[in-house]
Amino acid sequence: MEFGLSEEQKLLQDSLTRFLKEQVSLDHIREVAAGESNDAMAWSGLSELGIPGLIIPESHGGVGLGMLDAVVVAEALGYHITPGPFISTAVIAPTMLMAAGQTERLTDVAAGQYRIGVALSEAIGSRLDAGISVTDGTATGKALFALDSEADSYLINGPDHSLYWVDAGDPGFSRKLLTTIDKTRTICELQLNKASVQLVSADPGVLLAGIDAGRVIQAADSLGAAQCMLDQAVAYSLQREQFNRVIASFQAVKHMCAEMASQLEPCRSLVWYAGHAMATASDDARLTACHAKAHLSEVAQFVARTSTEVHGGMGFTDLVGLHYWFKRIGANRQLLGSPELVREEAARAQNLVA
Amino acid sequence: MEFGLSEEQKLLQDSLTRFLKEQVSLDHIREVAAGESNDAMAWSGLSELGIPGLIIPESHGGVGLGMLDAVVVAEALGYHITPGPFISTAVIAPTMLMAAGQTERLTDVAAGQYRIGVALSEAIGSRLDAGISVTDGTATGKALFALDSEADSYLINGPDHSLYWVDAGDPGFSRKLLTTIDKTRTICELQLNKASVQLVSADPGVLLAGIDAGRVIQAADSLGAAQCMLDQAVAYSLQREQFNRVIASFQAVKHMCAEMASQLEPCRSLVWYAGHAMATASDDARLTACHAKAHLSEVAQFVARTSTEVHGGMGFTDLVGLHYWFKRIGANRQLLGSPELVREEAARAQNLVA
Amino acid sequence: MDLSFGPEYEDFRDEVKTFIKDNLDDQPKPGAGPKSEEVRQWQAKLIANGFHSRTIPAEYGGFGAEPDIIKSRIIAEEFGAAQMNTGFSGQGISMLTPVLLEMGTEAQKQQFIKKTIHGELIWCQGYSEPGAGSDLASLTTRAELDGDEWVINGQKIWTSTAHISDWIFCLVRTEPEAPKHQGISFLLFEMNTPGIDVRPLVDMTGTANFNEVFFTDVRVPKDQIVGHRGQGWQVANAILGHERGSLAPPDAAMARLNGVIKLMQEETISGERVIDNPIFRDRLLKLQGRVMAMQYNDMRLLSATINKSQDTKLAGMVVKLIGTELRHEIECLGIDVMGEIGLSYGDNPYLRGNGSWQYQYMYYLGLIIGGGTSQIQKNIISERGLGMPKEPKIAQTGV
Amino acid sequence: MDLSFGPEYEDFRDEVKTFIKDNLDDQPKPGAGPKSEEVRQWQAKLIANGFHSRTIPAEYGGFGAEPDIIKSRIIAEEFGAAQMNTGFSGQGISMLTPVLLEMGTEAQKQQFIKKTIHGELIWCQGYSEPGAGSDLASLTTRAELDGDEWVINGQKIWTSTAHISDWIFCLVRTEPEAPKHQGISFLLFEMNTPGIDVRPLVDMTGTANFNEVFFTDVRVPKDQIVGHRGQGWQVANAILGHERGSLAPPDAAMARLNGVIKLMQEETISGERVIDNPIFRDRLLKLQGRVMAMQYNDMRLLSATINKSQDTKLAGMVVKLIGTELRHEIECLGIDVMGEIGLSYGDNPYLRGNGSWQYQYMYYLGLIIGGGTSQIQKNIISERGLGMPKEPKIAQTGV
Repeated sequence: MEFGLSEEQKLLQDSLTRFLKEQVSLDHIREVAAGESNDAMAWSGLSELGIPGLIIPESHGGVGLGMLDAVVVAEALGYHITPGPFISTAVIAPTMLMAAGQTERLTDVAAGQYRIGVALSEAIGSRLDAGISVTDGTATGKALFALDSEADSYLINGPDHSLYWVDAGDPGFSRKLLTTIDKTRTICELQLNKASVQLVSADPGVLLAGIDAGRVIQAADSLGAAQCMLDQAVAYSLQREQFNRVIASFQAVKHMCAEMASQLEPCRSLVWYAGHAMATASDDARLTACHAKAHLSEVAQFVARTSTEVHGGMGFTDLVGLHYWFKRIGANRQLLGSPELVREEAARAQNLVA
Repeated sequence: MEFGLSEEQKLLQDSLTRFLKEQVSLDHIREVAAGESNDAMAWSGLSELGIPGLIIPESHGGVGLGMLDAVVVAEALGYHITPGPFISTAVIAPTMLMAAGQTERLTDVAAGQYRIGVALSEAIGSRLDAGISVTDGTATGKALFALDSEADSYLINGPDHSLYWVDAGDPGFSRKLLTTIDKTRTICELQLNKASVQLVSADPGVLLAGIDAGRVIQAADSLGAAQCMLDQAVAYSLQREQFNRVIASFQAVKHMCAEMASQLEPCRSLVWYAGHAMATASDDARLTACHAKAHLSEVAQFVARTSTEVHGGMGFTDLVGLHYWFKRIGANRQLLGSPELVREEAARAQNLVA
Repeated sequence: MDLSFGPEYEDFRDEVKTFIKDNLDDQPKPGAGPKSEEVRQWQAKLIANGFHSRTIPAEYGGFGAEPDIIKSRIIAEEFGAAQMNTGFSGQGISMLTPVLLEMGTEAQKQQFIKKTIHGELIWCQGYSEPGAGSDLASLTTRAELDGDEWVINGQKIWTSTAHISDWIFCLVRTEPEAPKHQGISFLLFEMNTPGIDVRPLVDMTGTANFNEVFFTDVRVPKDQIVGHRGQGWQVANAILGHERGSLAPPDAAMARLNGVIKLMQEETISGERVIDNPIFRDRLLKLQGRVMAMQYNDMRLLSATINKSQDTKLAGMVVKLIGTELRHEIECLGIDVMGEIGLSYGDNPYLRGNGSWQYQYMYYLGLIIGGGTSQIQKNIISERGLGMPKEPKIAQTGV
Repeated sequence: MDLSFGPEYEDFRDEVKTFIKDNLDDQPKPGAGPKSEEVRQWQAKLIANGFHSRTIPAEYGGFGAEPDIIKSRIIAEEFGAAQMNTGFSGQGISMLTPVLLEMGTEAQKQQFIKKTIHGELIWCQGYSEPGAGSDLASLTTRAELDGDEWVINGQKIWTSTAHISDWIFCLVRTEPEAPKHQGISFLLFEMNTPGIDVRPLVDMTGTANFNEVFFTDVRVPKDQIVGHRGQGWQVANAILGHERGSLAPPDAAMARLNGVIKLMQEETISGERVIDNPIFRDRLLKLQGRVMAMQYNDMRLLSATINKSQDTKLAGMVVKLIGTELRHEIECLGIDVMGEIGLSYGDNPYLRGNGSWQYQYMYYLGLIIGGGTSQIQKNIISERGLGMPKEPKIAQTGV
């Protein structure tokens, strides 16, 4: 019996963290946020480490690991608010394609040479009446909040929770970057005008597997980002002096940090378990994916705010850059379903809704 | 322009408080809770002060004051968790009877010689399928959670938000005390078996006026009780020493008290305004009654818990008796609609519900 | 309780309304610069009619009326309802002018007040420093007397209008040997003095709402001091309290909450209006009750400025703490009901309310911290409001 | 990650199940007194089969197995699932026995352990005092040596089984001149010693869950001390940590939460099941996510007792703080979904769950405070968990 990370998983986390510490500095985040750089540098470095193919079978050039490993990676990426399409290209898309048995492009994905974006928002709660209709192999309509504005192709939620594939080079395809508060990852709107699409699967289970995987990864990302904000708060409080004392010696500051730690620490187990449940196709995989996503949305928001408060005015400025973490956490809260909607799905998953 | 209590209202509060301090001691509360005494002593003392007739017109032997005065009284009664049927006999029943123009028994009420209980729960949210049906001047069924188990008669919610009057001496009438956590006031179940009833009003507005008035009074009662718990917490923290300091000097304890005060102090204005709005039949009387009730339910609960925590283990014991306040606040939260239900009514009152 | 202002005030309200109606078209056009002729004339007209600088004595360029908080409120209400231009604001007007009236020399009053209220002098405030936030009195920017001049070195932060200001009122340490509260002086000097470097301070909203200001051998005439040497802390504190409550006015919170209602009625999730989602609606209603409580609390405070016998000490102390928290939560609900749309920022075509939801959500987190953090507010409430003891003196430094 | 216990343990689980099946009918009848023959025989059988006192050496009356936390858990799970009588519990078994094993003399081990685990000696714990709660080390109950006897005077509180105990293990001040942590001794004595007065302490639930114990010239043989004079604080602390996490086990929280679900499915408001009210349902789901997190946190802690390389320091520290809070909130939801019915207590005919909702709601508020208040827990988490400094020493007393 072992609830925790294996030695291999710890090694993976360590090597990844070494890379991120060196390459994905706050200065780099600033450049990306300012539009002076993009996610290509981080993504190519991650590709060298095999991250895009993490859960892709070795037979397709991947590393052949599972969702818990992806969680471990996401936690580290979130800690360093790493730019790039990990969640879509490396997790959601392979999960859905493997579930649908459509594995032909996975080798390119694993090599880091092909990015697949995903557009699943309409399956969760359609805004502005977005959605696509499909006739005779062509699709028309729009999909909002697609993850990754630089992808080579997209998997799109179609009618009745079906899943379609569209190439970004198709003449009937266009996309528009949607600027958000979080500059470390991109979302966009897809517009299809009789674009050629390919049916990936008509089984709603395929789509749901992708959403579940995405939610677990978001939860892990928020866990990592929140952990970093907590660590930064403690470190700052230990060096910042007011009233001739480090502020870490004030009970109010101590208790703010203790509350962050108390709420965050059990989240680690929840997120790990959700990854494990999905990796082992456990009956409660769906339920725990929902809870991981919803609960981390709330806890990470609390940590983001409280850490900022511990930093005082400095936390509000761009000088320490804390806000990049704050915004990453904020984006994770809203994407793939805000907590209220996701909890309602969790209720449905256990037949609590009439 | 004057937002606050008038000199007369302050005098009323002062004289009432003097009486309560002397007569309604913690020892007396203990006796009542233990069943060794009942609310007769407090009620007869309050009757001498004219409290039962507070809002009854002078033409009927009352004092002829309004709902804001009743709020002032309720705040003081709540502060001292005074036993007795003030809310039902002195406020809800007269409000409804005056609205219906049925004033014949008000003189006896004003004299403190006649108690009218109220059974309105089924109008808010019926539990256990309770409710009465009326045929040819007789009623059958049961009404749960009627306020005051010692009343001489009851006003009962009937079909379609009508209001009926039943005499406690009627052969078809029986009642059963429902023991609750709060021993300072009584609730009971009314069972009607072809009991003679008298229609007070078929106008739902009459019933709603009674519910609104009751809610404002509950809010004021909780305000007073919570204020007392805050005062007790501060006083206790100033004398209790741990680690060679009064615990009031610990920032954690200071901030707990500051949070109680910060949440509670604006409630005073909300409750006063709700009383004023009802007294002046303002358009927002219904909305503010709902908000006063719901908001005070939440804030007073927070104060009740936090004050207990400041008291440490002593707060949990019967030795300081703090729990009588805790339970009074708990009862106010549930009676006449728990906060979730009441907020939904507030939403309806401003047409926010489809 | 009497919530009407009475006939005298209703007459006054009519006067204000008439002025507004008659002058709606004379307002400066949007975008008119602060030093433009039309803006100056408008400012002069507002003062001449008592709608700005109402209680500043006429000899210093004001309207010279007796203080009347209700008239001030009526003006604010009517100008607000009509979205009428209310003239110049800023820290020179809200903070320095009262200081000068109370503690300035006659020469200083003559020199500064009229020009300030007429918008001819724009001021910034130099209080906070990177190392002196909650513990403001530990500030280290120093001024040493060299002949007839102060020589100033150090750094200020959170200086909101430094880049457009003509002058600064500034706290500096002049008596380094004195206890920290007694070694500070309150100086006034021009922002174009050599040695001043203003650098914009970008915050989490992406905007430079504030600046850092660096002083290197800045030379300032000796007499540009308000009060005596070492008296600066008292001078500043005479008005610091004014700032706090005004950071979170409940009427503005209610306006934003009504904006959330509108959002909830307009936005849909899978075709269902958000307002019809009971969970979001309950969050809304919870906030509405809390905002209402703060609105009536505000009326109580207003009333107490007229009737001094009302005890509203605590009611006033909690406004900043609760008000900023409430705003942060209201803006958060605004974001949440929009779901992914709520993430929009910058040039996103689905931006709602011109991006104000995200902006204010972050800005109010800044205000939870600024102007006395929530932790400092709780210290104040417990100590001055509830009579609990101050933090005990420590025997040795923290760690 | 591997959540199965493996074949060896599945075999063990089968053994436990077999024992349970074979002995279901031999359990003591409900209401059998603690000193009755059937209870004693049952206890002896549990020990003989390794289902109680499993790791206590056989020479002191235990089963003498190696510690194996998974086997212990399997026993707890299977006994729990079958609602099988688990034998004696109490502070003598959970707290004193480990102390004696670690710090008692051979004579003390011989004298006490076997009888204690067999239920022949019932113990109570004398630690807290009215003036020594969070600051336990400031306790003032004193013991003075008079010839060969300690003479004890003072008062204890929160002594949960004092009225039915044979003996007490008690912290007393024996060296009044020493620093407070170094002046305490750990004494053992009989509760029927003259001079001991036990008074029930009624709490907010209306039950006397605890007692006060008064000592007036209580004379105790000199050698009834564990460890040396002045060493009592270390003796007690060797085991104090054990108590905390166990106050709020997450599996029990989940069981209660499932009870709320059942309530919500059964209770109706105007004919609508409460579970169909989205606002209550969302409160439920929020709690469910938090309880799940604590359940997996618990599995992580269990796993870390096997695999020492896992770092779970913080995960263990937060259990008491979060667990008691969660229970309080779960019970509150149980009350809220019942509306007025939720107020029922005592002989109310509409009582649900035998009154447990209100009882536990209050009892868990007591546990938020007891066993180290939430404020003390946060101190510990920030200091020992996050490396933040201790409260600085103060120069003078508070006020």
